[in-house]
Amino acid sequence: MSARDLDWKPLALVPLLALATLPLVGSPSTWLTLTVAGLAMGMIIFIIASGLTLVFGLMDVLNFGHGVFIALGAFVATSVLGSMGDWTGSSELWRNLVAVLPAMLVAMLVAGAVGLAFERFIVRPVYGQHLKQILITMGGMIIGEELIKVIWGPQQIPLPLPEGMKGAWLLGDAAVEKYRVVAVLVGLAVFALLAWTLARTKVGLLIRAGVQDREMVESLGYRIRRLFIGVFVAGSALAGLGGVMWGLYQQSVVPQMGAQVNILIFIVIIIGGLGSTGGALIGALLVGLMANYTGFLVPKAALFSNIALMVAVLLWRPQGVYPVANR
Amino acid sequence: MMNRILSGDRPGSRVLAVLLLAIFFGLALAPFLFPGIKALNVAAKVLVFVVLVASFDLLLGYTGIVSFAHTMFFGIGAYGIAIATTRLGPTWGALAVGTLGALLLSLLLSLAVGLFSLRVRAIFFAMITLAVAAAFQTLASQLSDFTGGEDGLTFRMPALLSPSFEPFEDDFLGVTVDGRLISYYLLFAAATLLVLALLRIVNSPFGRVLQAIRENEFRAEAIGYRVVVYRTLSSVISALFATLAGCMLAVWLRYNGPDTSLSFEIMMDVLLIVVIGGMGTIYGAAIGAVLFLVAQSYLQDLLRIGSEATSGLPWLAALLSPDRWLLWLGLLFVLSVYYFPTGVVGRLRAARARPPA
Amino acid sequence: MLETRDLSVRFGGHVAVDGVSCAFAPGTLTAIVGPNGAGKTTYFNLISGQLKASSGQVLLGGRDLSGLPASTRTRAGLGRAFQLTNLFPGLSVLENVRLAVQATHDGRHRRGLNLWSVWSDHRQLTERAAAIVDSVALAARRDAPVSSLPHGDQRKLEVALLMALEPQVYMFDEPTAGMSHDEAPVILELIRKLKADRAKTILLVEHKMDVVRELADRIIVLTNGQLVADGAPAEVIASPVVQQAYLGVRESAAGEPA
Amino acid sequence: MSAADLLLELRGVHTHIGAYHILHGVDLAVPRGQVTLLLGRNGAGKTTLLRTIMGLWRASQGSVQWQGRDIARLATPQIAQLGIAYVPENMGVFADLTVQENLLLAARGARNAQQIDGARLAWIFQLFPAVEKFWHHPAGKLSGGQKQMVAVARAIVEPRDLLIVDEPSKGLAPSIINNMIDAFAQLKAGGVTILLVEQNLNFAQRLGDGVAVMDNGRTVHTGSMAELAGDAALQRSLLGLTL
Amino acid sequence: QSEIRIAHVYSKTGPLEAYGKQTQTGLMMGLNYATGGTMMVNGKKLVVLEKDDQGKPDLGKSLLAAAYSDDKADLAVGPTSSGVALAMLPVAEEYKKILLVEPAVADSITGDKWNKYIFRTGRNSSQDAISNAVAIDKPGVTIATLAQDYAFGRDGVKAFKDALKNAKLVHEEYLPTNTTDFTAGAQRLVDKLKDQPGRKIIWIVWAGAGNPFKIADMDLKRYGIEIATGGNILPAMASYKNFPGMEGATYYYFGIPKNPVNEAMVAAHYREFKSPPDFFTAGGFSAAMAVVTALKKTGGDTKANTLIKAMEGMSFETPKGTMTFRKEDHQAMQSMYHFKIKVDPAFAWGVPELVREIKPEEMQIPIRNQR
Ligand SMILES: Nc1ncnc2c1ncn2[C@@H]1O[C@H](COP(=O)(O)OP(=O)(O)OP(=O)(O)O)[C@@H](O)[C@H]1O
Ligand SMILES: Nc1ncnc2c1ncn2[C@@H]1O[C@H](COP(=O)(O)OP(=O)(O)OP(=O)(O)O)[C@@H](O)[C@H]1O
Ligand SMILES: [Mg+2]
Ligand SMILES: [Mg+2]
Repeated sequence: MSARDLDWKPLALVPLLALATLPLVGSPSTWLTLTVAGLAMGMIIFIIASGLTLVFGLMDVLNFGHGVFIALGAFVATSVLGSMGDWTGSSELWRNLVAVLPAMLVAMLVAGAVGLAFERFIVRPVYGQHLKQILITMGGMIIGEELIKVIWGPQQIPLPLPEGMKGAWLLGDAAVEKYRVVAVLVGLAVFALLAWTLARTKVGLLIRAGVQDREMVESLGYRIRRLFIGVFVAGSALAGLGGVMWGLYQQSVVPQMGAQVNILIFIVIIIGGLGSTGGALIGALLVGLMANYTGFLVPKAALFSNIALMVAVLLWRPQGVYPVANR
Repeated sequence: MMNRILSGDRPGSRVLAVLLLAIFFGLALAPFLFPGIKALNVAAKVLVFVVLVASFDLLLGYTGIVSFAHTMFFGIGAYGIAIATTRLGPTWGALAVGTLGALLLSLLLSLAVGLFSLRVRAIFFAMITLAVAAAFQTLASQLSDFTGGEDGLTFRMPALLSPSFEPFEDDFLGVTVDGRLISYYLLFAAATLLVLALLRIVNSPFGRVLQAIRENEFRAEAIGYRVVVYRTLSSVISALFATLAGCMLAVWLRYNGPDTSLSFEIMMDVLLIVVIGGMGTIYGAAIGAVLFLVAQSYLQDLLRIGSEATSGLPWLAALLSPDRWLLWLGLLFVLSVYYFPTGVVGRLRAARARPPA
Repeated sequence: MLETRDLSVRFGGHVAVDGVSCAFAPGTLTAIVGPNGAGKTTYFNLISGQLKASSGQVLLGGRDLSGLPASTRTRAGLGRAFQLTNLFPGLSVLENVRLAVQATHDGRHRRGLNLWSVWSDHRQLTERAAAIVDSVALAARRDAPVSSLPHGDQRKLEVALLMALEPQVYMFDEPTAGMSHDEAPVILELIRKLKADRAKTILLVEHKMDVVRELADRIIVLTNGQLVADGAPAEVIASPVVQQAYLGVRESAAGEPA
Repeated sequence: MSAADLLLELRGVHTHIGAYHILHGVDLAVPRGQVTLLLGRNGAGKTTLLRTIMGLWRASQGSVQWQGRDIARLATPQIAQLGIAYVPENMGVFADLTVQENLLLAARGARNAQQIDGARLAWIFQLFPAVEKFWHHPAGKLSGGQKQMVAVARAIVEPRDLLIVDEPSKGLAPSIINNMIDAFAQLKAGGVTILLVEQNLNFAQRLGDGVAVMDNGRTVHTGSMAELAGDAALQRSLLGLTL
Repeated sequence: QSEIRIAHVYSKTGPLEAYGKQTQTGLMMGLNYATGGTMMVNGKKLVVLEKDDQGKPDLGKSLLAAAYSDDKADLAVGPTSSGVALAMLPVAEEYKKILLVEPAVADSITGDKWNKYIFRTGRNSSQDAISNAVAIDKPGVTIATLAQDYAFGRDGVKAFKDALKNAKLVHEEYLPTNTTDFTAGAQRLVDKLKDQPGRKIIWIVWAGAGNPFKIADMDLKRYGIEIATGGNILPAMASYKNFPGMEGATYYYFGIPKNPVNEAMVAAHYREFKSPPDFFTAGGFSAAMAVVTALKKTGGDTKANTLIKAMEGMSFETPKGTMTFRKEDHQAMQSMYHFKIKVDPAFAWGVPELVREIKPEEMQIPIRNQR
């Protein structure tokens, strides 16, 4: 998709949804709080789903074990941040960032490294076979979760937010949590990086081609296997980053946290259309907003808001909003 | 004669035939061969899962539809019995009402799901059913007035099937004849009939069309088969059988709750059993269910022995700890994909079919 | 009698088949020729229902088939083979053909909607299928899974499926493409036999002009989705449209790259 | 012919697919700068042979020599990087990708469409007008013949030493076949070696220098095209027809 | 028979693994303590059989049956989750053996699903809710509740509401159990509370995934809204550090009860694990104390009817002081603790400081079973 024929309709969906709910919510400050919180939540969801746009969207690997990298990232963060109490305890934001950035980096490194092994032993034998992917990655997920329990124990571990990121800024009557602003910035950075890489290099193209006909890509002289490994590792590392963000948001981590977000992130990718970073972003924002609006207007329905959203989008565009890969 | 009962679908391998016979007689004589409540519970669970998995095989192995909503129908069956007996008391009438009501609901739901499956592509459909199943589970725990919520429902069976029913003074071959034993044989009879019926269905002209659709839906339509009709029928039939499996479960457990019959975990178990056993074979369901459930039920006991034996090596002992049994289950998932890509049945049949080198 | 009236389909701005009206009488073999991308396969897709027409009608024996799904049209008597091989790869050759045979016969198995009888009991289906497999010279490969067949054999099976359907209208889309020179005659012989049965309508898309010349009773020419010529073979082949646009009787060859 | 003139040479190649033994010791010599034709009936093993050269099937025995170096154990990408372009029997067109993207992938040096060699592209457009016409369309939507054109275009979008093509003429209109013959002739003139499987003997006859005929997984005849073309008895015995 | 076999059915694995393990630790420590380290009562050895219900009701049910029947267990303790407990109740009745429920909390265990073989040392939801009500129920206080939208949450709120005498309850907010973003719910709570006079409290009862305390990040202070909640396990109380001064009532915190049993348990736990005992450790310990006290009373007789007679109305010492099995529904009556959170850098969690012990007599815990 080039700028030439940019498809603006899905882009309009987000503001449209927001505006449509304004009269329903009534109070503008409440609406603002909900909207900002929803958008920021969407960004967090986007970060945890971004790895899956690569792994599921582009590489066509139905990785049910993706969540385990999210959990792994979060647990690594507890260890890293736990050892930097001075920095997280300070209420100066820059000191907090000095603590959080290495935590993110280490989490990404560890998740990426484990991703490498995961690709080799779990995913490689089953490229192109969805059913087996489901089973074997579920197995990988279970193993990963259990290993996390062996290393960190089965109990919940607190992951307190650094002091400087606690609390909220006030916009008139509306409160905007500081952490959500941080999340928005991180999310935008991830988005920019992903979108740039996929648009500016042949990587995306090669992966899509490789999914359709691996032999042909190899016959053209590309080492598709290495590329697949690289992309899988990148996806896992992003999941690790997502885990840090999610863990900090929840302020505690449990080994099951990966499994808990699995369905959510699959929904985001499907709404977005396979392989599309922009679509995933829109999907995530819609999910985040929708959860808040329905949560405020009809809390009972909030449970099903994601599914309703997904079904509605699929009825409109059966392939998701911006399908890149045509599967 | 045998051929007719099996609908002409012979095991196709001597080892497989022996295995199947062993399973059949093992289950038929389980109360006598394997004394104890635990063993009987495992045997009963095998019976329920054979039906459940075989019904899923119809959908997955024969029609090629990946659906995660299969446990939904299983749950409907179990809840049908649970709710009916809770409301109407432990009577045969309640069992009938529960079963029929559940079948009806499954019919309607599977019709809807089946029709929807044609609108979206396969992976999307799989993911949608995943979400739908999750939503259904939440719904079941939300409607707590009806379903008992998270806590589920505990209920009683008609006198003949309740454990306190003991018609004879004396034991029979060392086994007390009680309602539990009668329930077991009711399950056994039901499982046998249902599996044979499924075998018949997959070996009918209809079953062959399903396979054709799995192989190439587009071409099946082009040679004159209305794919919508066949797919929907297949979804409905498999849902109905799953519902009956759910009823069997409820009769045996006299309890039902969202985790018991609706959880994603059960769905994964079912998937794994299909794959271990061999997709698109029906027989695989029996083999897989026995292998998996026995492994699952006794894994912790096995690990306990293992971890005690290795207590000198703390790391190994930690991994072999019975608390980490899921780790080994996960490994089973992985290894079964590695070593049984076509399942036990596929393996055995291939061994037979391979020309001498 | 098969007839299309003003049949058109557009993909976005591109009109792939553009108002084609044509009738095909039983007992004749009509060859459809035209450059690559002229719309021949698309025309077939519109007739057999793989594609929905943007406008126009398809009639068979006076019955309007427009809007009906492909399976219904097949049951109504339209049969086709595909240009790009399109089979049931995991099933054996015999089973492939049997499925097609089953799709046509009413008998006891009710076209596959019979859930309760045992498949292997329908012996006459198997016999019929085996005969068809023989007729396309695949008998030796009868139990091989289709995915292991060489390309040429898959093309033969493609034809076998069409034969098994026993339709009123046969549509062949380049049946011999990729078939070797001692195999192609088998298929051409089958088509010739069909022609002898005066009740059948046969449509043939073919790029090999010697085949067309030999088999066709009539040729129609499509270019850019439009019917541009229709008539007896010799006459059409000699026409300038065909000579230039299709056969490529050219003035100059393309230049070499720098 | 001296060994130095051989670009590719196969000796006693055996190939198994799963449990099946398909190639039973094939010998084949592909001289540099010539068009070598591979003929044979359906199921003779032609496609299997080409796939073995590309490393898509593994030779279980025998050697595949590229300019005297054994490449039988190399991975497919490495083999391709030696300077080989391959057009498979099923065309291998990426249906999801546009025609442009299909060609871009074959242009290993180019990072985007602008960097593809313009002159060469113009030449391709002239040979296969459909490639230009459907430049921005998903390749999967093209007609059978158009896909075949894309597949061949992809193989020649950058210069290669050896072009391996499996039945390029099937499904093509006569005028396009003429273009393709021209294209191959021009490539050959530019020093490119071509290994071609072809059923269309008219096509074969107009291009071929050397010929190898396969049957039942073996080469049963090798010689020059001219010799085969002039000997009707040989044709009948090998191919079951006369030219 | 020289052994007394006690089956402990609990979540050795599964989502409640961490809780279940605490119970097991407590149970073993308690048995040890109660028997003076001999593990013998009246010359009979106490044998504990561990059974892992994995948090699955159906599994718990069949394990209990197998324990009573195959393993000849004399009585059983457990399980961790209420759902499992409810499925297990009829099994005790069927086998006519005691099931001592610990720590499953659902009211209906000693309510309408109860049978005479069921005892419970753990607190029930009503005790939790009512003690919390007692702790924050003052005139002039306005309260809104935030709970999970399912039976557990709704029952808790109902019991809480019924126990309020002075405060005004203006809103009940129920959110789906899997809620992760609490903004919408918080916004509704704020809208309801912000214009109320006096002290304003959001009382939270929440168990499981999600962190409802995040609502504090929306700067509730500017409206003068406070948060209150019950106790929890130590890792979960880490987030209490954000709420110095928060009040509520808890079942147990190791620093609160002052009695020899608690001191012994804390000491033993530090000795063995270098850490204080937690919420559920105390429960397991209490269950052990109840079992041994009862067995001593019957002289080691494990017949169910004898035991029932001995246990009805029986008082026994626990880390929480004296508990008494109420005759009517076999629920152990026990103290709860009104606390106030203090932040102490020495601890990784917010430390609950005792405001006042709420004695069993102060709480009217309704009797809900039909005897
Ligand atoms: N689904 C589609 N979407 C868009 N364009 C299509 C689609 N199907 C076909 N076309 C276009 O319609 C034109 C006609 O294609 P068709 O396959 O009918 O050609 P054909 O005459 O059979 O050619 P060939 O001889 O190469 O098989 C082509 O240009 C093709 O690109
Ligand atoms: N995947 C496979 N599994 C088993 N056998 C195969 C497989 N692929 C090819 N074969 C067998 O190998 C033999 C040679 O096939 P190949 O495709 O090489 O023939 P070909 O000469 O290219 O024929 P055609 O002209 O029809 O393309 C055939 O007998 C075929 O059945
Ligand atoms: Mg065509
Ligand atoms: Mg070939």
